Amino acid sequence: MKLGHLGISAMAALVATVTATATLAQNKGLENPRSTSFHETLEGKKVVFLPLSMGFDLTEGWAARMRAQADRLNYDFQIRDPAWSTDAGTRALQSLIGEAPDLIVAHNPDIQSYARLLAQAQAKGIKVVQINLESNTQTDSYVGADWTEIGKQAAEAVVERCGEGKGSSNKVAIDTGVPTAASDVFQLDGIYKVLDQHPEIEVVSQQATEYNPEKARSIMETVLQQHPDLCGAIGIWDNQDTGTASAIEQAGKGDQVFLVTSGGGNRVGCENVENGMFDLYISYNVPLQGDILNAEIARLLLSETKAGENKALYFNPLTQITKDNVNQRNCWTLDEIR
Amino acid sequence: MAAKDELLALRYRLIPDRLLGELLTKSWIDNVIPALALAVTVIIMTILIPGYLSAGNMADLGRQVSEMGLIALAMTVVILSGGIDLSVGSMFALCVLTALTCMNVAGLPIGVSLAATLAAGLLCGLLNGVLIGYLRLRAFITTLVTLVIFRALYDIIFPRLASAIVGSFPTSALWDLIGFGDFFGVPVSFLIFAVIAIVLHIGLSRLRPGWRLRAVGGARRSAYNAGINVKFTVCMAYVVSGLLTATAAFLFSARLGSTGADTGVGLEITVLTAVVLGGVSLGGGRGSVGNAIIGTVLVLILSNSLIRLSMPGSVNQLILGLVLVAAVLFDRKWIKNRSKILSKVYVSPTYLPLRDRPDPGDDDYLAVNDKLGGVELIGLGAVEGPEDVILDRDGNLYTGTRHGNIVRFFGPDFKRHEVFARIGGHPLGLAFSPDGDLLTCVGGMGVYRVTPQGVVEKVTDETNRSLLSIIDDSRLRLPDDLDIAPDGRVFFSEATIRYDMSEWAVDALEGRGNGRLICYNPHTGTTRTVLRNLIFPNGITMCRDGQSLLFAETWACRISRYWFDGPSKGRVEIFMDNLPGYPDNINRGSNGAYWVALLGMRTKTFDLAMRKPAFRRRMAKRIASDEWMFPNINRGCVLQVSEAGELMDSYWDKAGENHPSITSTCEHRGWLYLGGVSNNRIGRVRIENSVPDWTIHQDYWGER
Amino acid sequence: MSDLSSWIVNMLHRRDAGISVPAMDGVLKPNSRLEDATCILNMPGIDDVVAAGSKLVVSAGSSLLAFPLPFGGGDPETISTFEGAISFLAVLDDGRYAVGVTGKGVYLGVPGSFTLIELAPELSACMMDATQVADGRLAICIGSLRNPANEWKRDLMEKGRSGCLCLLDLDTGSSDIVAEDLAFPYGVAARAEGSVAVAESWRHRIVAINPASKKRTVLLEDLPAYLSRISPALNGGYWLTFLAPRRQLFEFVLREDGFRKEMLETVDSEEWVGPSLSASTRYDHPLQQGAVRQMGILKPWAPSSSYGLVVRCDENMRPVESLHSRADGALHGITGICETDDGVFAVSRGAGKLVRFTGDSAGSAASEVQS
Amino acid sequence: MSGSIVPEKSSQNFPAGETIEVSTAKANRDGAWLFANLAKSQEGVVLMLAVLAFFGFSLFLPSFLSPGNLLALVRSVSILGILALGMAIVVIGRGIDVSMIATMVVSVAWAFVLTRGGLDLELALVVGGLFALATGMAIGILIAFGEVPPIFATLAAGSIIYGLGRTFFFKLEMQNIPPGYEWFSFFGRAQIFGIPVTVVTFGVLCVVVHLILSRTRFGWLTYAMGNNPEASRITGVPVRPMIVAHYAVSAIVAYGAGLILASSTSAINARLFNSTMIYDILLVVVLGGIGLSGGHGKVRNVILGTIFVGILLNGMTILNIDYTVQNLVKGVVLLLAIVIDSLINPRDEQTSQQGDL
Repeated sequence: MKLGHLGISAMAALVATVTATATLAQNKGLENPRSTSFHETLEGKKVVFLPLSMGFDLTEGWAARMRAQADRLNYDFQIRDPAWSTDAGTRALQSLIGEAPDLIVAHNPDIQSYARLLAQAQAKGIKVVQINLESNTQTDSYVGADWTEIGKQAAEAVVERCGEGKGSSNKVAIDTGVPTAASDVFQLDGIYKVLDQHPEIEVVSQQATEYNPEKARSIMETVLQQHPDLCGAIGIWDNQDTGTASAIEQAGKGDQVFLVTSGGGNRVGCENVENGMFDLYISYNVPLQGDILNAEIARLLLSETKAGENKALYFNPLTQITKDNVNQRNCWTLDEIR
Repeated sequence: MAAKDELLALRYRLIPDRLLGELLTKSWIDNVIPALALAVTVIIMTILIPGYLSAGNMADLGRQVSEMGLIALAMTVVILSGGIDLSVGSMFALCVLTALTCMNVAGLPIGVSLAATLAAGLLCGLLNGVLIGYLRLRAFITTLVTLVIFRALYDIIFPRLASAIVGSFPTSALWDLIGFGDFFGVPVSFLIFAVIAIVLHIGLSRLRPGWRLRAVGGARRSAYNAGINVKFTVCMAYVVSGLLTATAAFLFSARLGSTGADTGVGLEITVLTAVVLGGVSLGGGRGSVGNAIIGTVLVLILSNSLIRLSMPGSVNQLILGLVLVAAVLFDRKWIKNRSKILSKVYVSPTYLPLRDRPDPGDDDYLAVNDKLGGVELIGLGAVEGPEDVILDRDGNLYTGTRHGNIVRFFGPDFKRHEVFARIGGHPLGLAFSPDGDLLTCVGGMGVYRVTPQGVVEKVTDETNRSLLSIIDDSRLRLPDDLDIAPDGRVFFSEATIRYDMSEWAVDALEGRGNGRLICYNPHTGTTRTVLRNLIFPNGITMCRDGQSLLFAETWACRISRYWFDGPSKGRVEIFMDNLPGYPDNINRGSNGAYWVALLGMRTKTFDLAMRKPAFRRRMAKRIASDEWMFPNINRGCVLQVSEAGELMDSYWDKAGENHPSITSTCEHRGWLYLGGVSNNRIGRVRIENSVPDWTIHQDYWGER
Repeated sequence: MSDLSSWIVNMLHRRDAGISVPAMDGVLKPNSRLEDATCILNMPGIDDVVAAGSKLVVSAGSSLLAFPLPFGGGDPETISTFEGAISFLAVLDDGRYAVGVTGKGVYLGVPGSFTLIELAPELSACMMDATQVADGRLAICIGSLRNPANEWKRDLMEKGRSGCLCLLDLDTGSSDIVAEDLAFPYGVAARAEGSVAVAESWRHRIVAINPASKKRTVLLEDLPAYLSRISPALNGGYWLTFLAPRRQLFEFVLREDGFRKEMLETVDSEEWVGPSLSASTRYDHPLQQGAVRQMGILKPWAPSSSYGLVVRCDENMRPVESLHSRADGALHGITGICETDDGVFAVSRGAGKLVRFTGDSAGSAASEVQS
Repeated sequence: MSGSIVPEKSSQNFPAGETIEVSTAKANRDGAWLFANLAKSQEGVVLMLAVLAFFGFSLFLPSFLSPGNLLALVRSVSILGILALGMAIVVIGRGIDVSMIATMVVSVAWAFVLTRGGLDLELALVVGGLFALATGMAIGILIAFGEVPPIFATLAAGSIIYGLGRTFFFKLEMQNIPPGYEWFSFFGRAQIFGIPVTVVTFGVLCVVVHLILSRTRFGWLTYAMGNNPEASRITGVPVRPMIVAHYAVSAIVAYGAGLILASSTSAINARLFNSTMIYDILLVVVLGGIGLSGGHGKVRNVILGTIFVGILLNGMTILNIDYTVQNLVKGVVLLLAIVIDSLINPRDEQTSQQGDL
């Protein structure tokens, strides 16, 4: 017995030594200097996100993604929340310029308000990425939807439905958000680019809802009473268009009125597609935007170029969601992307 | 025991309890709390946020303050008029729109644009003004409606111009200067704001319109009855508000060169918060430019810093809400209770040890007698409160009454009397100048001169203000007695700087050196305080050496001698100490003696109380003033004192019936005339061993 | 804010902030009836008065004086004198007098023949009043076991609680104490159901004490002045007399232990802050601000240290009428009272006067007096 | 045919129907007398305007007088009306509650969040209700015992409540009805005898509030407080508890309105708080003739105001006027109403109260 024990332990020792020597002899690969420098340069950088406001799917989604990367590459990521107030936003931006972080991710309330300040920021050497809503000044990078494209798609869909001889009529209503916001300015352009080729389509109402569903609701209610035979409606944003939709539902015209809206592809939006409140939902896929945003952030932080030296932009792909293709894959919830 | 008293004395010498009460009497105390709040916030933020006080940051703050501050001023003006203006936000938006349309769209010169913007503000303000001022609509609901209307206008016009506005940049150097420029780091917009603020402050606090505004806000009805044109004033308040808002809008547009759909939304609430936080109280009348600015800065700093600390916007809202509640709560309670607290803490007694009272029994001079028992009464019921009495060369008797007159009784029998002069305040000390003018200390007024023809003229009513006194001690509150030096200088005592004539007795409870000795120099016309911190300095009389004077410190029960001239100029030494009562006026008498009137007698219990300040403070706080323990001033006594300060004789009124309190004496041709501040009579008694034809006049100024 | 300030006040002072004295109002609304009462005898030291059959007997100093009843005016005759100050005077059912003499005890008998029942010195030092109870024994109020009767002011200032009620068996001379820790019981009167009403002066109240069960019940409290004696009224009620008024200042000093102790040690009792029997004529007696003579007059509502008050209560000790002599009056320090068919007689010890007046409810006799 | 429908429908739906009808009847009989009578109060003025507008529209707008449209009319404003009822109670008691919207959105949104968190909707709704009640009482206490002027107390309370909700209760402002509770949204869109539930609720609530104000001690005391707080306090009205009660009631009403709103739009959006809705409520109340100085005003005033606003909006809608322009008109009309009021019975310097805004 004892002997056996000895034997076993001896053998084990032998094996151990053999393997040890073997590993010593093995090739241990090369250190990748770029990886280390990548991590080193990013470490300790400061990125600040200035949204329209926190508390709705888009901003929360982007923030989640950006924070994730910040934690991964441990650079500092902060949020300044002006809570829908352009004034507070400008104040925040102004103090940011004083603070001079490495990079600002700006979400413009309209194409003008931040324009000058963003220019100032870049002049001070702060790199600026604009997300989804651009401003007059083009900055180091813009990531987000191509509103003109969304406009076109939406318009085409509506024309498809309410064009010559189709639908209850040719009447179409447009609910804009904030007239000076990029989403409106460019999307309207896109919409009309299409509609102009279809003179039969009659835009019976085009009113600003300030992203406010209640306002959207009452407007749509009004419109529906003015034009009971309304055929199509284009909304600028799913959050506000829940109001539009419910107005249509209440009027019992769910089937008659074809409602197109666009949004970040949040689960809530998808639910509304499922229960038939939205007929077409053009999603600019917030998680995707978030990832691209992250890539841009990393790129800019790494690049040697001065702020505002060369300006990039990327329009992310859009997905059209309808009752048929609505599913988990192209819808997301905050918890998933955290 | 002794050690304990030492400690007590020390504690009351070192800790100035009285300051608290004196602070509360100041009107500016209202602004102190918001200011403190501001300071605290700044400190906290500087700790929390690195580089918070950086020049750049301050410049930004300056820009923002200048915009919001102007609107806060607008709100303040309206609130001062007793109204409220909820429409500032929408007004602001409209004005911004005007400015931008002029600059960006129409491309007008900046001057024209400014004019247009102001015009827009003026119109909006005028609408409010006419509705509320002239049609007398309710401010709240009216401005609420105009808020909706202006906002609707904005919503209608804005989308039509939006793209045009954002489409183009105006090219105007001045425009950019206003927007971004600065002088030595101070933003231009802030300079503009500062100028406006200062002008407004002067207008509100120093000029008639401002006073009218406050009057209307404070008590509309009274203002109306006082003949102020209420309608016009109120209307103007709103017009001004409109103009200020327009100015703010102009600065705003210059800074951002753009406007959003939400411009000015909820601004009225932010501004209201700021203003109330600053200490402008609703219901009108109370508030200042300073308040508005403090509030604005506070709110801005708070909200900015919260964003800066990357708090969610909701937390921001939460905290601002809480702050507003706290502010209003405090404002209410403060207004309600300030006077209560004041009345509780103002009286602040201090430690005043007195040696054991000499017992009249063992001093035959002091022994209680009834020499005043048979006092002849003059003008019984005809005079009230003859504090001092004096006779002129012709033997006519003069005295002051609490009705504010100087009454003259015609000698030798003093049956007839007339009102010699009407002063207006209660004349206390009296003295004749060599040329026959009658000088008098008037309670609450100052020192006045009455010519033999009865013409009243002011001698002086103020002295140099001392630096470290919270109370404004440049005014004379309670001048008590005076005397005239050979060279014509007038030395007079002010009994206390903390209490008025009506409540002079409360000073007894304090027993602190609240009084002072003041000198008026007719040659230079200046008045200067010569001795401070005297314990109720009362009577004054010139010594015969022409270089010194005697003054009595009532609650300290002592008489001191002060040299105002000669070799030992400035020296003060005790002349008589530990008197049996409370000395009032001192006057010269025949045979080189002095008469000292004791307005009341010391009691062992009160002496004990004087050694127990805490006891007295509690007494003052807890029981009605009528019930306060008090020296026995129902019993008067007169002492005759030699040049060297020894006691020569004493005159008592045993029963205290005939002549209760004695505050002054005057010897004249063998008679001693007695005055008493709480009497309705003048007393007169024969003096044994006096010089029959002695009068003060010859004693002072020699024979004519 | 108010809460804050009150909190501060509480922090600064251990006790509650407000000091109040019951206002003289309602039935006790001040008047000048006592002041206007007709003075029938002027004698310093006069202390108590009782009606004994056909005599109105008055005690002053060490002697008893008597007027014949019905009252015809004139001067009283001295009927007997004792070696020591008379502390109380009571008439028994069998017509005998019970006379308390300070330091001795109780003398029993009729003028001319008195027999002494000795009492322990601590008891006899401060006898205040006595009355005969149902079982024939004599209920005697001992104001204080610590201070003699003439030191009542000290007892008050020491917050004296050492008084007691003792029952004296007139036959055996044995005495037993039925109630202790009384705050200076000054007056006593028999009640219908066998208990006695005792005026607990320093506690400004009247308690009913049942000699048998020793049970105490408060009959009347929160009086605005310090009680002295009680005597039955003809129509079943009681007459209460009052020694001196309560004042905020006195109550305050009573709370201020430090000050009070030092005052007791270092100051002569005449100069103390506190109640007194008569307006002091001394120049060194402290004043209260409201008592300063203005324009030669002392306001009747001035906070004086002495006051004259007589109150009549019904059989349930509810006050029904009151007579006053206010601050500007002289008839202060009432210590004795008795109602007879021809008027009510009250003793003002402060003024040394015996006065006669008629109560509201006095019968036909009263009207005769008026005429 | 349509003519016959008007009175019947209106009398069925809202008590004010009679008032309108009767007064119009009078109008036909003796216009001058009626004018003299009505012109005494702002209420009368508004009433006349309403009647004028009503007849004007029914004459010139063919589609106006259709039952469907009239329903839509009332329906579009009934939420407003419900909130206005709550506000009215507070205003009559000489207060004002601008925190209603905040209470409404936060309590309802929280209920939804709780449900999404796994709680039963029923239970969650109870919790929401309790929260609303708590906030109401807190505000009441602040005003009653803290003596803070109502406008500021509620102003601040509004942002506090909203801040609380956004910070602690829910992240997203937009809260859909949790899936699996269709009955809830159904309830919002349902109809009783062809009348939308919202309208019915409004009607019922009107009756209830009317009874409370006119038949109960609570109601009488409320008027007393509004008329003269000092006097009522002295005469023993429990002013402070009453104030607390008022704000509690308004909070609960706000919560109810929120539920109906949510169920009809199948979602609640917290951003309503930033909208001008609260002003609209005040407009309805004041327009109806309930003075902000308190002490007078009845349910019929609220109904009047609501209906008038409804008529205006609806008419303008049919006239194809922009939403923004409608706001303008709304404002101008209200302004006219109060101007006319002040012209008819002007305030005198001697009688106007100090510091009442």
